[in-house]
Order: sequence, then structure tokens, then C-alpha cells
Amino acid sequence: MSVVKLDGLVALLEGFPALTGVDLTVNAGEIVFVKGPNGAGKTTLLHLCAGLIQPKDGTGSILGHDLSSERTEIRKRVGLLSHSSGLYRDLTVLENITFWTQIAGVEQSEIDSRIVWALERMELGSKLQNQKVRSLSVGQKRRTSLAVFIVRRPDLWLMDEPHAGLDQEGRQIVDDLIEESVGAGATVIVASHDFERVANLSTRIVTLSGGAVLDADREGNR
Amino acid sequence: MKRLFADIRLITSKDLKIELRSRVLINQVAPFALIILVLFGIALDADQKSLRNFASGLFWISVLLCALMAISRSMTIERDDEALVGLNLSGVDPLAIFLGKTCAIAIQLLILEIFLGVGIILLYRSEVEDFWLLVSTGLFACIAVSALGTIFGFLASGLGVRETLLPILLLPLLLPVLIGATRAFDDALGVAAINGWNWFAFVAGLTVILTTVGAGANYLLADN
Amino acid sequence: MTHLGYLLAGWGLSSFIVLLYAFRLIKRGAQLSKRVPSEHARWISSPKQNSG
Amino acid sequence: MTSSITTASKGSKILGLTSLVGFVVLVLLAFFVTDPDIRFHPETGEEFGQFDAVRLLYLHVPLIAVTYLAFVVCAIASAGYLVKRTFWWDSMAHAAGEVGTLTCALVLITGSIWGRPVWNTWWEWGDVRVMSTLILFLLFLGYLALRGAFVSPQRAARPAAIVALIAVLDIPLINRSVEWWENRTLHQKSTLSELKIEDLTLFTLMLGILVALLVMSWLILHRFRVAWLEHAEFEQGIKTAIEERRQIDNED
Repeated sequence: MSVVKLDGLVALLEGFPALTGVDLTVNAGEIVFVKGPNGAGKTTLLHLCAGLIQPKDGTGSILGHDLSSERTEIRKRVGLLSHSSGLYRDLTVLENITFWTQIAGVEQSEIDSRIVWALERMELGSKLQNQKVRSLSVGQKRRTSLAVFIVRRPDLWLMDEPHAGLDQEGRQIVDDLIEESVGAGATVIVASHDFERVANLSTRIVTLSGGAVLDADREGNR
Repeated sequence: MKRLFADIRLITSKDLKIELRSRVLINQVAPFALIILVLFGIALDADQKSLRNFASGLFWISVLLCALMAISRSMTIERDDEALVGLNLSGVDPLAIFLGKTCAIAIQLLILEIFLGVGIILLYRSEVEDFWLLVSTGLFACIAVSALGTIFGFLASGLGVRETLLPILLLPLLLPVLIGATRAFDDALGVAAINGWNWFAFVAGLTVILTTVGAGANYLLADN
Repeated sequence: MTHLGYLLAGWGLSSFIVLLYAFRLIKRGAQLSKRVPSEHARWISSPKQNSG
Repeated sequence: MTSSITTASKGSKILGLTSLVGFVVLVLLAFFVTDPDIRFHPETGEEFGQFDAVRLLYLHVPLIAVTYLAFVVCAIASAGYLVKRTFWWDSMAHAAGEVGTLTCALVLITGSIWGRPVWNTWWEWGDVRVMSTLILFLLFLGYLALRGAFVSPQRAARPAAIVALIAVLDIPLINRSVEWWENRTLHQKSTLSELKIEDLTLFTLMLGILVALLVMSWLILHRFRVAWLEHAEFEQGIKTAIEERRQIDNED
């Protein structure tokens, strides 16, 4: 079953055609590496797949939901790790994760265990947990965003430069997480400039250029 | 329904917690309110009697100006690191976001109103004749202001000119609230021989209407 | 005629403003028409059809 | 005006010409044929009334009528947009909103000019209609400002429609509140009923409303077409931009 199915998709960003006609199919369990120069439309593609943008033209479906009319459904099931942290600066790490877990509608009985799991997984120790996000380093902030990202357990992982700002150890955690998630039935799309690293991780490499797919059939090194 | 209330509480308490930490209200908006009161006093070059007569109007104008700041701040919280995107992806009912943020703004405004109320009593020597009229009008009017303010905050959010656009969109629409609340206060402070409770009823009606309109507009505004 | 000044001001100003606005609309329309292919101007093919 | 393309069509030209002719007839009637408003006090026999200032009402009253009509059209078109989500409704709302704001400004100007000799003031606080009209004007200034703040007209459509609807819904509330605010109004129950409404006066007034309607239709029609073209130009710009981006694509 294809998790992502895009057909001639055009998307605008403030009147600029960021995507000029994307055809792309991603099947369940794939780890797709989206590469391309700056401004190729990688970020917009991820936002589109997350159901955040109303397509201008073309058709598409994500996780079986129509991209034009059922975007609310899509949003509930995808996770988006974007450039900005998506965190509240004046709340602590723990408060942020707790808020985002609760607001995502995770079962009450499961909330605590999930939070503990996410914090452990991202190696956010108890000292860090009580620090305000404002006072964190770039890497620590990224780890917190990742913890918020995984705690929801999305079916489709959309990750924009997941390794950016992380140290060697942090990058390894991200790689492991991606591996595990696919084992657990998720599908992953990673946009990145870190060719070596992500190519080794992915099952397929998609090259984006000028807002369209240049090549979607290259195999990854996984 | 239970989920809705839980989500509203979550969002409201989150906003209030952020406010407690960042202290924008206490450190910036409250002094601003105080400055307005003082400036009015100086600019009107008024004797104590006319200040007392104008007190309710000046009070509500100050509330409206502070509300603009509170609304702006409330939107900035969600915009700074794109937390709003996360809220949209969380699958939470847009109504919960709207009501949650409205509640948070309303609570902050209420605190400001208390502060300003003490201000006009001390600075303008206003005398309270009907305490409960004062309280009920203050409560309802600030809900109306917050509800409409939240909607227009969302409407204009993401626009570079939000700070300048918000006042011209919001203030004319709030004129009925301003008039109603001012007249009710006039009676409560004993500067006009009118039936303030009638004006309170008007304000309460407006609050219901405007909050409903806001909730409706919120659904239209939420992407689908 | 009493109040002639007021009368002229009221009628004159109003007509002037409307004419100015109308003139600017026509100018803007002509400018845009030059840049946009005429198939978008539905009123040309079917002039009887009002408002688009 | 040979083959050059404009927003004019045969229909709009006829409409425009009719408006012009109607306006000339209206001016003749308002200024030369109708009588000034002069009345005599039943006891003292003193002259009173609006005298020739009444001739401003043949302009002021029709302007009020079309202003309210334009805002109603704007609200209906906005609702239409929210239901249908098509550009036609959005353009109509935009056109009606802009023309309505223009006529609303004229209502305020002519009202003020009329008020000076008749009420002895340019501006009357506490008069319900004066205040409500001013607030209405400010509301729609905000509406137009909101539209102008968006880069892409498509993204402006929904917020603008919501603002227009809220604004129009707010009008009765504003009206109520101002009316109760100061329980007084200079406008008598109706300014007109106070006049000797003769057949000719009434006819001139009706003609005025008709002419104003024609002018308003002409303006909205052309504003709509401009909006339509702006939209087409925007779409065309996107098309070219997409093609350009694809070109770069192929060069890679």
C-alpha cells in the first residue's frame, strides 16, 4: 500500500510556486531520502505531506486520506520535525513534552510511560528536563524537539534535516530511531543535505530540483 | 466533550504558565496601563472632579489598549518557534485552541482590570457605589474583548503587519462593548444617574454573541 | 440661492471623487488588459453578461 | 477607443452613459426645478427650514442607500465565497466592499457639509446615524487594509470574507449601542417626513437613488473586472514561474 501518493502536485508559498508538479509514490516501510539543492522544495514537500498546505493543483493522498479534502485526518497521523523547534521557549523540557503528549490525545494511562520513554530515548537527563527551552543549546533543543516528535508515535515520519545541530551521539540516536520506527510499521521521509549519512540509512533516494522530482528511482545503501 | 474541556484547560494553563515565566504582563503591560492613566490625567489637565467623571471611559480605553498587547503577545507565543504548526498537527479541535487562548487572555485582562481599578480609585479618587456591577461588567466585557481579539489575532497572524492591523480591525468592532461597559461603570462609580444593570445586560448579551461569532469564525478559519 | 457654497462643495466634491475613482478604475483595467490574454476577459466575448 | 481592450463592454458603456445622463437630469431637478425648504411658523409667521441646503439631501440620501446596499452585497458575496470558495464571489465581495467604502466616505462628507448650515455643526457626537456611519466606514477601512496586507489574493479571500461578515453583523449592535449611549438624536425620526414631501421632491429623491444605484453598479462592475484581471495576472505569473522553474530543472 502506498503511504504517499502525489500526482502532479503544485503548491504555492506566498504566491511562489515552491512545488511545480511533484509525482511521487512512497510505499509503507520505506525510508526515503529527499535530496536537492537549497530552494528545491524539500521543506514544502514535507509540509505538503503533513497536510499543512492546500495544494494548488494536482491530486494526492497521504495514508489513504485525500490531500485536498481530508487534511485534518492526515495531520493527526503524521509527525513533522521541522527547522524550527516547535517548542515553547518559556516552558521547561519536561513541561513541553508533557504538554505536547497530552494535547496529542495520548491515552491517559500511557502518557507517563511514553514521556519517560521519549526522554530516555533522547538522553535528556533529569537535570536538563527542568531547564527552560530558552536556555538550551542548539543540540539539546533539537533533542527535545525529537522527543516531542517521537512521543506521538506517528505513522508517517517527515523529518527536515533531522541530524542538524546534533553531536555524533545524537545523530546515531536519530539513525537508530528511524530504523526502529520502520520495524514498528512506520514510513519515513527524510530531507537532508547530509548525503553520506542519510544515503546509508535510506532505501531510496529521491532528487528534487526546481520544485519537481528529477529522479525517484535511485536505491539507497541500506 | 470531556476531551474538549481538557484541551481548553491544557492550552489555557500553558499560556498562563508561559505568562508567569516571561512576566510580559507584569513587567510591560501593567506599567503601560499605569502610564496611560497618568498620561490621561496630565493631558486632560484635569481637576479631580472631571477625572472622576471620565474615569470609566479612561479605564476601558486603557483596557482595550492593553488587550491589544495581550493578544499580540498571545499570538507571538505560538509563532516564535512555530508551535502553532504543532497544535495544528496534534489533531486538537480548533474550538479548543480558540477557547483556550481566549480564556488565557481573559484571565490576564481580568488581573489588569483589577490593577487599573485600584489605579482609578487611587489616582482619580473614584468611589465604588455598586461593587457587584463593577465586577460583573468587568468580567463579561473582558471575555468579549478576548474572544473577538483571539479571532482577529489568528486572522492577522502570519502577516508582517499584524501589530498595526489588529487595532484598526478590532477596535471599531468593540465599540458597543466599550460603550456598554463604560456606561455600566459610570453607574457603578456613581457619576451618572442611569441604570447600570441594563447596560450590564447589554454587555452580557454582546459577550454571548461575540463569543459565538468568534467560535463560528474560528471554524471557518481553521484549515480543512 | 442660499448656502450656495455648501451646495457646490457637497455636489462638486462627491462628483469629483467618484469621477477620479472611475477614471483610475478604467486606467487600471486598461493596463491589466494589456498584460493579460483577452480570453480571461469574459465580458468581451459575451458583452450582455453583466459582472463577469 | 478603437480596438484597444479595456474593462468596458457594450453593457457597461450603456450603463455608464445612462448614469451620466441621469446625473445631469438629477442636478437640474435638484438645483433648479425643486423648491427650497422654507416654512413659516404657524404663530409668529417667521421663516424657517433648511432653505436651499435641502438640495444636498438629493445627493446625501441616495448615497446612504447605495452604501448600505453595497455593504449588504459585500456580506452576501463573502458568505457566498465561504460556501462556494470560488474566485467570483471573492472578487464581488472585494468590489462591493471597496465601492461601499468610497460611497460611505461621501456620505460622511456630504452629511457634514449639510450639517453645518442645518444643524450648525460639522460633526455631531451622539447622533446615532452619524456615529454608526463613521464606525462602519472605519470597519471597512480595516477590511480593505486586511486585503492589502496579503501577498497572494487567494490567501486574503477567507480572512477578508470572515471580517466582512462579522463587520456587517456588528452594525446593528453598534447602532443599538450608540442609540442608547445618548438617548438623543438630531436626525428626527426621519429628516424627510419633516419636509413638505411634494411629488416633485419625492420624484427627485427617487431619481437620485436610481442614479446612485446606476453609478454604484458601474463602479462595482468595473472594480470586479479589475479584480478578475488581477487574479488572471496572478495566475499567469504563477504559470510562468512554474515554467521558469522547470526550465532550470532541465538545465541541471
